[in-house]
Amino acid sequence: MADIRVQAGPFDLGREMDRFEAAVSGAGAVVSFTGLVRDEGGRLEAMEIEHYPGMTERAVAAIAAEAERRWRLAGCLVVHRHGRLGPGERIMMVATAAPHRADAFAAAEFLMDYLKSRAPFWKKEHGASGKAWVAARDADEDALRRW
Amino acid sequence: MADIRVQAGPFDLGREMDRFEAAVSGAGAVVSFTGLVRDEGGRLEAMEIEHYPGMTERAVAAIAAEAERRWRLAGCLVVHRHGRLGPGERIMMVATAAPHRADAFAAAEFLMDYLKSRAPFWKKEHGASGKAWVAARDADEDALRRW
Amino acid sequence: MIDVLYFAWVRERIGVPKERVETEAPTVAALVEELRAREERYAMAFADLAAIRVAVDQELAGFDAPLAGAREVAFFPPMTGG
Amino acid sequence: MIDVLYFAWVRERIGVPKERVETEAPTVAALVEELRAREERYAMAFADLAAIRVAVDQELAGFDAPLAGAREVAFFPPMTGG
Repeated sequence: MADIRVQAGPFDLGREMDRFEAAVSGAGAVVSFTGLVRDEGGRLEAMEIEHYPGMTERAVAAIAAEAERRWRLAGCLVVHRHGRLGPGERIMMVATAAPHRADAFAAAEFLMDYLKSRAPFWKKEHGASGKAWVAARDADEDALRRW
Repeated sequence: MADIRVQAGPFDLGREMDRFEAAVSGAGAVVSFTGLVRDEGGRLEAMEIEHYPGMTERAVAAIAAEAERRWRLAGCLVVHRHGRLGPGERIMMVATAAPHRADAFAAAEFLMDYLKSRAPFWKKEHGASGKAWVAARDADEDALRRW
Repeated sequence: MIDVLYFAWVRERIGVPKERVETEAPTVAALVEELRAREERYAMAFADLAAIRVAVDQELAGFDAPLAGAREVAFFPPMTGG
Repeated sequence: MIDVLYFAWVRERIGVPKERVETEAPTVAALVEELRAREERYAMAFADLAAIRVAVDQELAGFDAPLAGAREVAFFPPMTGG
């Protein structure tokens, strides 16, 4: 069963990983992905993340359930923040655990590809020169085709 | 430049990730892999890891340099333990940071595939029914062919 | 009556995050036509439908999705999570 | 004179982790033949060369690798790191 949290506050990656690894004891392989706010060479002041409460949790749960159906996993964890974040802050994390590393890697990359383009989050950059919504990248949409 | 450590003592994954992420500020994507001692349903008492001091550091550095040549990375970190470990303990970790997640994922998986079969470590399992060296898996050797 | 939600720049153009709409529109596309006809801000927000995604009752859907029985429709740009 | 190192079950069969060997062997394969001829424990350790990997001066090498100038040769089973 996936552990999914959408929250405004920060999370402690080390504590999350310690808890996750303890919960999936028996799995030999754990993969994590952490997304960070880039500082864009100092031009970014803040990243604002909007989401769709209710749908977000449903969409992430559906994506995680699909990962658990496709690969042999011992567990997966998704934590995604919303609200206003500063440069260098962690936006989100996923972690996957599996008996074998290939499953853990594939599932983590699958989760990321789907979270990018199919979970209802939107990013707005606040910089010295103004504010702008981040545009979806064609590469992110293309990344879904391989699964 | 890769950060590489081979050590007998445990490492704190959270602290390693905090330090690594701080050192690669500017990268938006960080991937980690953690290898854990499986408990094999309670049958494993300890995992003993032997290595080849001197060659280990050289081999890991060469693998990391190759990853940094192949992908656009902001950094990579490898920590690998040796000696006697108990069930559930972390054997090793890699972390990769990159501007884009595809590079971070590919480099982390490449590092793991090469560390498995080309870095001079050997594992011996101590169980209730005796001790046995872990045999190399054909799947691990096959995994190198895709790179 | 249906709850209509807007997110990101769609919300900013329309000026509200959510409103209750009295409608008999059979599909999402028909609802969009009704909204467009209301005021300029809706016409602007829905000027390029290729740039807009839709969810009906919190599930992604197309503009041709039926609205019969739906409680909630949302309009937003392509998602940028992760 | 060359340092010869053994790891994992190769080390256990030979009984020492390291020894200095007086040899004029031109290749790793020739060194293996000399060792095999010494004592039963070497013959046992080197019974199946397909199960053994070699490093010359801490770089992976083949059994046909030359030993001229080499300071250190190591024999071990396939690696199982990670």
